[in-house]
Amino acid sequence: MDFELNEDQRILQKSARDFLKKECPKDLVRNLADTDPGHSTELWQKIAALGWMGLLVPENYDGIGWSFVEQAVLLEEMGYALCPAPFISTTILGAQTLLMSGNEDQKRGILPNIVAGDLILTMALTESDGGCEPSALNLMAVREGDKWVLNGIKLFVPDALTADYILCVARTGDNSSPEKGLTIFLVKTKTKGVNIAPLKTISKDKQYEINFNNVCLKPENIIGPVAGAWPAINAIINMAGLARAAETVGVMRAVLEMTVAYAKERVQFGRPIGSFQAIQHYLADMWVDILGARSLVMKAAWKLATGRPSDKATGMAKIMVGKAGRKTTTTGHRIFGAISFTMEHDLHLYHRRSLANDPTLGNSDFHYEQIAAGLEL
Amino acid sequence: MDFELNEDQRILQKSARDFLKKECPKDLVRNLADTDPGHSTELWQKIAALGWMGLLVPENYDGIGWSFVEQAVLLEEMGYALCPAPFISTTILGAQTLLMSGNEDQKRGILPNIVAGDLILTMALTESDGGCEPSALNLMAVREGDKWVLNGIKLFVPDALTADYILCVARTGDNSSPEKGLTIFLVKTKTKGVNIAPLKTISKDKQYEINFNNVCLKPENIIGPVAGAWPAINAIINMAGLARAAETVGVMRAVLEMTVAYAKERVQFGRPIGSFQAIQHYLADMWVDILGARSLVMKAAWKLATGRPSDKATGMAKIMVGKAGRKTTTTGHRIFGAISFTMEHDLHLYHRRSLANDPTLGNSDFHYEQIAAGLEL
Amino acid sequence: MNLDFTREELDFRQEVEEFTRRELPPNWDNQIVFWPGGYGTIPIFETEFQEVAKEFSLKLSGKGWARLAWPEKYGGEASVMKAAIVGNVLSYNRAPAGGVASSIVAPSLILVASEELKKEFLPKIADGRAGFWLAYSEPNAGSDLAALKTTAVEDGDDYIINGQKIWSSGAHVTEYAWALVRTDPDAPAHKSATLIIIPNNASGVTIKPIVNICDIHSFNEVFFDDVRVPKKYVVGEVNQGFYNVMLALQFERLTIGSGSFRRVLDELIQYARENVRNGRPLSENNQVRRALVDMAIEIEIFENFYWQSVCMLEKGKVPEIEASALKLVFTELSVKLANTAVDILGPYGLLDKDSTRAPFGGRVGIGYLDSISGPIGAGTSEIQKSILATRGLGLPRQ
Amino acid sequence: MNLDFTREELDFRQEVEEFTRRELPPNWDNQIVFWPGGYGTIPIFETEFQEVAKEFSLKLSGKGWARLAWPEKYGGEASVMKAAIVGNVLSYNRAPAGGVASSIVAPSLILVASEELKKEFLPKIADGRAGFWLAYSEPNAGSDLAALKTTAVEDGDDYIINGQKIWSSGAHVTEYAWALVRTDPDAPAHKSATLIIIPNNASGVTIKPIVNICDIHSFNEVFFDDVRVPKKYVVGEVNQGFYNVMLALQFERLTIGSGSFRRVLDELIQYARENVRNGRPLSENNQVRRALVDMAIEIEIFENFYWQSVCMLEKGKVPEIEASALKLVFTELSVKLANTAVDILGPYGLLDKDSTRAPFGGRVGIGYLDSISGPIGAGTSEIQKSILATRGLGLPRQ
Repeated sequence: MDFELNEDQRILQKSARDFLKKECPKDLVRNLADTDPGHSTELWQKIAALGWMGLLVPENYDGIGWSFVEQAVLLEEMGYALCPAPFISTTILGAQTLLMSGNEDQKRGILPNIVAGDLILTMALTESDGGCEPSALNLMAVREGDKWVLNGIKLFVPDALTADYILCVARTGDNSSPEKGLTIFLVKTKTKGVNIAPLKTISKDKQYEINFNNVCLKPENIIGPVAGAWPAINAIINMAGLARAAETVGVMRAVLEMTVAYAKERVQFGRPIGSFQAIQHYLADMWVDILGARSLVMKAAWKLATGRPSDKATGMAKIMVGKAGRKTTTTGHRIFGAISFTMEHDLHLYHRRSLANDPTLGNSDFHYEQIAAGLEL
Repeated sequence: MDFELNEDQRILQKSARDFLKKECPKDLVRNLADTDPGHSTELWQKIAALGWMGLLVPENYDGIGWSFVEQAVLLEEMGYALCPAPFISTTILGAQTLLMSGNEDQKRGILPNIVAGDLILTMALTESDGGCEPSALNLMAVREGDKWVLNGIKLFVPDALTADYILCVARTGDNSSPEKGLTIFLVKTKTKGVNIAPLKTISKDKQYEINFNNVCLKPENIIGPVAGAWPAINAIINMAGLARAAETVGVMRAVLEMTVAYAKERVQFGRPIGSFQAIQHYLADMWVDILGARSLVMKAAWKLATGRPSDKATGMAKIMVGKAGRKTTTTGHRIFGAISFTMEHDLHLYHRRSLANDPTLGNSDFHYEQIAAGLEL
Repeated sequence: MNLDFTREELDFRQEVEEFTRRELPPNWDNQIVFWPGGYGTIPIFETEFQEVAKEFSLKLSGKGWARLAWPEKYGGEASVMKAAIVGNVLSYNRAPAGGVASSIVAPSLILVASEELKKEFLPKIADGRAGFWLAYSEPNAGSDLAALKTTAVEDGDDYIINGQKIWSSGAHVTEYAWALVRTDPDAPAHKSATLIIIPNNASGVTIKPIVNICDIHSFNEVFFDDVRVPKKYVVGEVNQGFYNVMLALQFERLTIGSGSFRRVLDELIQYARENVRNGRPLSENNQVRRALVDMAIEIEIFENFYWQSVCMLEKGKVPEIEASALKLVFTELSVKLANTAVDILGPYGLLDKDSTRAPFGGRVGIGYLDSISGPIGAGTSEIQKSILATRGLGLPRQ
Repeated sequence: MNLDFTREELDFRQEVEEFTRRELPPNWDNQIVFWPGGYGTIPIFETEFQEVAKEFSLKLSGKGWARLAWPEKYGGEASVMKAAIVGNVLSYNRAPAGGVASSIVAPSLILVASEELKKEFLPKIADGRAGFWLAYSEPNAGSDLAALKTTAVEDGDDYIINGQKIWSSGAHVTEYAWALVRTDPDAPAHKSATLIIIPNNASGVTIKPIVNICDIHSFNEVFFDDVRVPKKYVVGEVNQGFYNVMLALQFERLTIGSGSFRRVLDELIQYARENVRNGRPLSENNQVRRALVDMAIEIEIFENFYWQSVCMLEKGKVPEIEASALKLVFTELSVKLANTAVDILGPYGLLDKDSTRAPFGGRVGIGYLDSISGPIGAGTSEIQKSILATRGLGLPRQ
């Protein structure tokens, strides 16, 4: 048993940290947050050059073929830097879905381009219900001759405006149970009938509403089995949820660091506020939360990496980190006081991110039920 | 609008406080806790002499005819003193049920004796399920000729061994819904077939298991409508739950007082521990909880007193005070440290009581649902 | 004990409710965001709502409802209860009203100021011509007001004021600063602070906007460079500023939007009934039900504290400790309510006010951001707990 | 990174599991109460279980499992991991084992004591003949160990010891005190404390029982009146006692019943599946489901922290900060688990161990009482947080 990162992982961590410190300063984060689509092609290309997009992609599709452990290490650093890139959308929602369900042609056609930084992908899952349980997924794809026609609205699609392809989850029949009848379609963003509109969020991440209006697709646009996509979708929700959690651990670490530094400096009542017991205990709690959060994320990542059953572990990470992330950034604001309540200060950027990562890609009902099932409750 | 007690209420409060200080010292509390039935006839007679048993009983049955506001004032003092008497059992579970549902003969026959301190009553409600929702109440009373025959087991019956009469809730038919078909029987404890066994509790309150074995009762033993008792039972659960909450407020107040006194005295690291911010904030939180708890109790009591709809208010008091009581006594232990982890110290007596008052007479599911209904959820 | 309003009070409440619904601009609710207990989303501090606010405030004054709590001698009805009813109804409706002029400045003036000052300011406050902002906080004097550095030096009949204030809510939309300054640099702060009125338009006053994290300009930084203020603008006695500020705190605590908590609860309940998650109405989701009940209980407690303080003031008592408990409870409740709301809304809670899909016009997401301001503004939660522990429970100071 | 046990470790665990199930008295679980993270219900401290405990401990020793973590030189296998596996399995089964002799005293002796002391005590510890109790706390030295008053005065080849210890777990069922005493009354405590072994049967040692709130005699008050102890019983250097105690803490943190948390979770899950409330299985009650999932998550975190510390020690690293986090987490978890359990059991949670109706032999109700001892024993939660903040995060001391 060994909880420590190996040398390759530590090198990845260090290089990601150094790279992001240089290439992803807070100015860039702010600029992209305030624009639409909020994407820097330059940053994306640099990331691609580092091989990050191919980290989880096997070598035969030009990737590095590493595991979720390395992906989690990387994502913590991206969260720490608040890196504003469609990275989880592309590498998990996109590439992992293709790897899991795509046929060889589909994989060969797309994965190398993702690795090269030439294609951005996302998934259109959630609808008006706001959740991602099967019963909440009702956009219809109807077979007409040799075509499939999609009609309906998807919400909270991340990075849709930057994406080249959208993996759209649609219902194609078999209504025997909500889990049945779901199919994944690969939709080019530029396809006729695909209308994308921004859903402006206070988290300033890039989420969109997509209206599919008589979008015609061919059978080769189907990824995986017709009416049998739920197992893959479920796996993707878990992976992407874990990725968000990993990112949030980085957010939490950044907030702890900046808050500790401030508490050492800021003087009130003649002494640094960090010498007050109440502040010390807040910070100790934050730290213990971070250690706990990271331990859950890494364990789930390791289970995914080693092919062990992992739904319970990813759910635990998603739920705990979702709560702890919000608590940590909130406590950060409490310690910083009024100065952090200004747009000028950076703390709110982390506060927004920690909120955004919580209710999406498996809300707490979804993951609680999954864990409860895992506990045989 | 006036949140203050009136002069009569303040006199009651003061006299109860003085009386209990003198007549209910901790030695007595400890002695009764460690014995069975754990009842002091002497104390009970003194309480009766003060008129407490008749506080809620109208004057035409020899009572004082005061309201739930005064009852709550009194119960807070009884909780403060940890007064070990079958007071809630007799005055609420017993007398209030009779007042609400009994016929004139039944009232005249029993209420004056309760007021005089000559009769102790209780109610047998909960069964193996542990809850008090209608679906959990299944002990059967079967009509045989002009008799009713009870068979079954009741659990968590408070003060049964001291009681002269038990109001037993039984199912007499009409299975159209769980609420229907419930009837209240007045059972003399000495009746043949009534077997009472103690359920030893860590809270050291007096709870019993009663086995009704072919207990034969006459129609005049029925209190209120046959198969229509649920509304009365529901009202009694709420009143008794509120009474428990009122008692717990007193428990909390006592714990705050003793803990504040200790925090001023106990020196560690060269200063009173009450000067440490962590301790101060624990105590401030305790205090705010007590103020909040009392405000809910008094509001619910006032609603009952003035005949307003009160289920939502009593439920709020029961839920909040149940939690806050446990939190307060737990925090008390935290501040006192190891010294309070001994049998010799008094604090655990309060800790036990705050726990005992929480899950009985309407557990949180019961009251949450009741409040949710009140909120039109 | 009587926890209900009188018939007269209920009638008055209804009158205020009808007035408010009638006089608020149509669609007002969808134009503004306002989060209970937060300091960043108060509409009267926003430039774009000034016109509406002034107009509404004139109408309120016309009713005499801006000075209900003042003594009859100064045109009031000496009824804290009626003032609280007005505040409660207005805040339930998120009306652009309130402000410190009538709730803090006026009562303080009445208690400690010279007749001359009262004559000059009370009428202007009553009809909304004199708006005030609280000039207490400085960059290095937040929780620790004793670290105050802004100075007032005597010069003939005037004081010359130099220094910097911060977190100055509404300085950009009001006329006067209600300022705490140091009049004796050698004495400790609690014996050297003085309360003084500084006109915003005095020469040497510079007001710079601060945009808060809700993307709203409500705060300012204010610089005083050799600002000359006549001595007669001193409120109460010189070097008694700390005392006078503490005196005002009891009023300040009642200026909270007492009705706004219940409004959010009502809205969330309605939302839960009307919206579906995972195929079922949210109102049937046990987590949602419990969370809303928990909020209902906490709001009930808050309201009990609120009306209890009102009753104390009505009887001429000073709710000092109660005011601390009230501040602590309502700002922490603000955070819990915001967290509950985003939990219930799920991803919809992230939507900003410009989003057509946003429930409640984006109030919940922005409220989540704003809610952090409650426990850190106007005496942090930690300060309130220390006050409760030391002044209330008599624990030794650190 | 590899978070699994090796094949060899899994085999070893299975061997320990089989051993434990075989060697525990039949119906053991129903005879004892033991609450994870509490200090009041540890069976080895109870007089009535001494015979079983001694017998079990001899069998453990026979396997060599009492000294797995010791260096090979002293008969061990230098494997903290294997020792932790034994501890984990034993505590899952609530076995009467553990004790500070093998987990704290022996490693400390090995690190700092004279060869003479090692030779005298290690063999006796290994086969269970020498039991120890920790004599640190005094009536006025709880969290503040520096207030230590028990003195040791030189007298020829001996020390004469006078003073009083308290919260002495198991002093009545062991043979030796592992005592912190003051050897230099003029120096500050951290330069004047010495660690010394005091035989319980020495003349002048008086042990008085303290009954804890679980109605169990596990603690004692111990009085030393002119107790004569040979100087050779000093452990490590004179006046270095504080340092030596701190050194021992890293081991102490791993003596917790690491398996006992999961055991309770497993039992509660089974209970929820098999019992009905309000006409439905408890396992279908959303509150119960959520509460158990929350506990499962916290137990998972605790276990991560635990095995991470084990791995650090296995690599020869000192988990100082990690040990504080671990102590904080598992004792607070103890409280949460107890509260969750009583919430799930409802009124059944109140039943004492003598009640035939009590689920789990009354462990839950007694556990609720015991759980308060975790955060106040062996360095309070508040002390651990301060250690994390100052030694871990580098915040200034008060």
